[in-house]
Amino acid sequence: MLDILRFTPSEISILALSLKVALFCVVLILVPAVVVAWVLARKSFFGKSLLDSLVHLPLVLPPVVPGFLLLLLLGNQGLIGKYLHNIFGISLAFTWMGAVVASAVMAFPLMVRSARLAISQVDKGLEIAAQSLGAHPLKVFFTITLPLSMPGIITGLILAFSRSLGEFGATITFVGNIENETRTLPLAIYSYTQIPDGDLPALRLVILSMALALGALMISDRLERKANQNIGRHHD
Amino acid sequence: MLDILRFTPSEISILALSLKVALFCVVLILVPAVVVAWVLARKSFFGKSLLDSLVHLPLVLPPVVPGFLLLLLLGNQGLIGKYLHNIFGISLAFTWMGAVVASAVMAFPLMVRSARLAISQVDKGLEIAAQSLGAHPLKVFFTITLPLSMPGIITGLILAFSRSLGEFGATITFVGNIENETRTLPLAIYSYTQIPDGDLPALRLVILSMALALGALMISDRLERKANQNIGRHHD
Amino acid sequence: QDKVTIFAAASLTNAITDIAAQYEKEQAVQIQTSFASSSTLAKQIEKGAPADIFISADTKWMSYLQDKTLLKADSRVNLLGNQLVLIAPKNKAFKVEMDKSFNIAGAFSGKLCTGELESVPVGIYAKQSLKNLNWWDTVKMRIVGTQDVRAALVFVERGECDAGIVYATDAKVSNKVEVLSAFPDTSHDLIVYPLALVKTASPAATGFYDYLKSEKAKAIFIKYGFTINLL
Amino acid sequence: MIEVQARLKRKNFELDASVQLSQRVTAIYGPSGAGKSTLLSIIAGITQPDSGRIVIDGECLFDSQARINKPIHQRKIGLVFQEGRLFPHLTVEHNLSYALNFTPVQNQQFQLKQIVALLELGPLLKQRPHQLSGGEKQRVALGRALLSSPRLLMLDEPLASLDDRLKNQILPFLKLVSTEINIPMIYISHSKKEIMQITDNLIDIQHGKVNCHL
Amino acid sequence: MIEVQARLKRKNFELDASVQLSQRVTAIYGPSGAGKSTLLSIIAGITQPDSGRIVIDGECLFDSQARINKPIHQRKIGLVFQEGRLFPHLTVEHNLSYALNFTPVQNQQFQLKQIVALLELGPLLKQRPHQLSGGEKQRVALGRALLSSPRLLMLDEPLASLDDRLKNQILPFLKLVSTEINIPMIYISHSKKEIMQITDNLIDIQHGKVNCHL
Ligand SMILES: Nc1ncnc2c1ncn2[C@@H]1O[C@H](COP(=O)(O)OP(=O)(O)OP(=O)(O)O)[C@@H](O)[C@H]1O
Ligand SMILES: Nc1ncnc2c1ncn2[C@@H]1O[C@H](COP(=O)(O)OP(=O)(O)OP(=O)(O)O)[C@@H](O)[C@H]1O
Ligand code: MOO
Ligand SMILES: [Mg+2]
Ligand SMILES: [Mg+2]
Repeated sequence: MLDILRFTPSEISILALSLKVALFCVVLILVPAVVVAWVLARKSFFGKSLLDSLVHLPLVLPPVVPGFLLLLLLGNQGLIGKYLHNIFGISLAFTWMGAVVASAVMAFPLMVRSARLAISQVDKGLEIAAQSLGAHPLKVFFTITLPLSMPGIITGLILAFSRSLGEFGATITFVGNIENETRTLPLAIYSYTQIPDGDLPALRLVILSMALALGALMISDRLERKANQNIGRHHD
Repeated sequence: MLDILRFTPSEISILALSLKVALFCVVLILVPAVVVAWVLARKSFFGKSLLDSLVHLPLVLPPVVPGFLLLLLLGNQGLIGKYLHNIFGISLAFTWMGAVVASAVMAFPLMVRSARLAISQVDKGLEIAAQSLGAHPLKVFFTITLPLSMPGIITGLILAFSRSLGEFGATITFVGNIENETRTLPLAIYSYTQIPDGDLPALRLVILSMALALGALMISDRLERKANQNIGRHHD
Repeated sequence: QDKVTIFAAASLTNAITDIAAQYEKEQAVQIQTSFASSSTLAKQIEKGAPADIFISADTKWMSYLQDKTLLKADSRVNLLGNQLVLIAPKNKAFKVEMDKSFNIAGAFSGKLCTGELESVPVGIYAKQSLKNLNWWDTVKMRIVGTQDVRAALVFVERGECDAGIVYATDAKVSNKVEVLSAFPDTSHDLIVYPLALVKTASPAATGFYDYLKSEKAKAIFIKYGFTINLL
Repeated sequence: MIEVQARLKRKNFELDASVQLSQRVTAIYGPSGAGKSTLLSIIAGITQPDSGRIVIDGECLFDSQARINKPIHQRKIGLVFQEGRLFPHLTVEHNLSYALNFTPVQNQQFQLKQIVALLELGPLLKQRPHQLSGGEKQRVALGRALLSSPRLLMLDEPLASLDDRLKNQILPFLKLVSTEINIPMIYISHSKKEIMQITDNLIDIQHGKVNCHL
Repeated sequence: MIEVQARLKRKNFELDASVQLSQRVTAIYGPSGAGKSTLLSIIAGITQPDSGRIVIDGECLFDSQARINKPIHQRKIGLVFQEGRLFPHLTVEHNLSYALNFTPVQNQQFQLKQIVALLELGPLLKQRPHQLSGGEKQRVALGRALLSSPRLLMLDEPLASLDDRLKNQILPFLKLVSTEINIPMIYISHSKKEIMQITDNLIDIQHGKVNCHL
């Protein structure tokens, strides 16, 4: 029975690749997502709705579509990818970095929404108090707003991480299904679902995904609990 | 140029189907998601981590897997679906109601996380004050906790609605790709990607998806702004 | 009005849609279609999907159902055939010879796209051919697997891959790729699209099943590049 | 008759209280950080003491040995918190009438109108808490607690931000509440002068230590 | 020398202030809801008046006609808010030292140690705001504002929850701050007695109306 838990080196390397992609994904989107979240929570300007819906777009479309758009833009022959490739020698298409970008695009709206929610709940009275002490608005952001919205940012991170772990459509469309390079857990699982005897190996990978997610959840729960305590709120 | 915006009746009916599925989806998950969110935010009990990861699972796996599990459970021959079908005459497989269930499963974690975040940020001092006035904990939940976490619930709703609009993998696996029944916008877009010259019709549907999402976003932004004002917080 | 539901591999989307429309004009029957990958469809039928007719993109998934006796006895036929072709982006065509001595690795730069090699039918055929031609070892590191054959075609159309292996039907309809050569039919298993009636098929389904094998349907299949010689 | 025995240990602070109150109105007096609010919140059921026993009018609300611990909402103790704790999403009117929704009419000891007039809240009824001045907030909190028709009213510095005119207007009313309408009252204040106006029953709490039978 | 002219209209309230303060310490006095906190927040730059002009020591902070509106953090006005507004995620120590991070050492008018000793905050340094009593919070808020080395200190009922001993200890210090260290001060309180201890310069505000040159 427990044999199913003895994982092969190839399964472990798929796991490692998924983990790498998901971690780079959250690192990549963290700062931009928080900035966009802050802008959406606190500023009003012309074109805000547009920015808002642009951010949400990847969520609304079947993942193949963002994947295809990424190919058009960032493929080696793509509008932008051409220059990345020719000038900087960076190639996203068919590389794990491309997989990072694909899942980053899909996870971005989740991260933004959570952070935005948390930022909009921060008591402005505290920000004003900090300003009255002479803190520059940027200083206020880093010392007051950001720490107080930490629970929401952690929520965003875990959603983004999970989404990245599960990202399939955009990834396979943008970077294909290449062993040891772009074949993350979902792609490997999908491949197994396409063959008649693939149920068991697929199940093994599903278990690996769950374990990874469980680990991430446990870490994020601990962080969130701590963040809530830090701002004087308690879980129980 | 604007010809692209003159939509055919068949496109409109796909749109209507998608809207119907997404609306039923959010209605279906609203109450259970808020309950689960409350439990996760406020209670500690044995098995909480398990519940937590179970909720997140659909996010972490390639959508085909939850879709397949739904087929196993709720298909007409499925473990539960058998009884639904034989006793209540309800058939989820290959019906639009099944599409609702598929996207509900995928959207559930997003809704739960947002609501949970908001609930955990509600000032317990206010709940205690309400109790001291004689309010039963349930009363407190409905009159204090729930209204004060409304911004997060609205965020959850828009995430869930968007996710439902974009749901592809679980839907096609569970209920297939049947015109006028389960062929929602993402499935129709997929179908067009499978045929030569499908780019233009696919683009038209992408535009429809975007329009739908934009509409939903605008409504939710208005609701959220109002909710924030109601609890004494302002957007700008 | 009778309703007939057909589950067909996604690569047949156009052809089946056209044939269904034509049939509906002739008969008072409503044809309902569902297009997805063959594996998805087969598993759905296994779990009681209300399908009357199934067309798979490969023999495996049809056999999968047949082994479970979910098909109407003797209704399975090899409806269509296809060819495996090597393609390149329009302006990047290169010369190939379908020969073991040909240096395929040196003939193009960049990646070679086809369906995922272990699971997607076109990828499985491609791997067989590459092995048969002794090309496998030199190009295997450069192969990009995709979700389905259309995705492989897109990669080549966009110039992201300098070569691709797809079905002739796909290559035919794209004006952004050039067919360099067809793989010999002997280099891979026969490409067949089996058709069958599902065990629980309604009586009305037989009419459309027969129609799919008729000359009228044949014309449409041919129009989209399928071969019928296997019938 | 209120009987409280409680012990609680915090990092920098230790509470050891044993009080027995038989007077209508009792004032608790003591320096900042002495444990006044803590004692209140133990009686109300918000903070659970490490050990102790709380009995009001013969009804046991808490007993660490008998493992009795009535939940807050069943204790029927009206609280005016030091920090107000108005419901931010409700107007002043709805804050005031919050408890009326679930208090049977025959148990209602005050009418909304009566309280609004007394506390001069008329013009503010449609405002939300964040639109109130400090003193206005305190008045609303006081009115809200009164309208919950409690069997015991506990006030944590309820008049701290009120000017003399309002103080002089509300204090006699609070006295009235305690005598006429028969609601016993525990009153916290650091102002001896304020306290003297309302009662002579003073309990002094110092560094968490209090032992007093009145 | 502080010059404030401001008009502001709210639904139930209208402010029309014209004050000129040349004294070190000025007290603002008035009933609940009179507009004391509002006036303060206008001077601090938190609330923008409909029209008006604010000049401190010759520097124009706000002028509706000249469209001048200095942001809060450049006004260098220390505030003690009526509701405390301590940073909930920081310990008492970090709340106190918040401004020290970005105040050049030569501009720092107080040392942390000095303030901690004066306000008796030593044992609380590691605690977080939600673990403080009401009076403790007010002391921390006061210390935090002092440590920001402001050119003007504005206090909104800073001693409301403090007992007499602490009051009598802090009031002279506040006086000292204003005379020795040369920080002018605006002091809000509804307690005339409290105010008289610190200054004779009283400004009375009633229903938002104030017109006073001291
Ligand atoms: N949640 C808490 N955790 C730890 N210590 C606390 C907590 N709440 C209060 N304290 C500490 O307990 C002591 C008593 O606090 P309490 O609020 O009862 O004082 P108080 O008498 O009401 O003072 P004040 O008049 O200033 O409001 C204080 O030293 C305070 O720092
Ligand atoms: N954000 C707001 N929106 C609308 N009205 C407000 C707002 N803040 C205060 N008010 C009203 O403005 C008036 C003046 O309020 P302010 O806070 O200046 O009074 P105050 O003199 O400080 O009173 P107190 O001594 O009770 O704190 C009050 O009537 C109050 O209801
Ligand atoms: O069934 Mo497919 O679309 O040829 O992989
Ligand atoms: Mg207290
Ligand atoms: Mg005030």
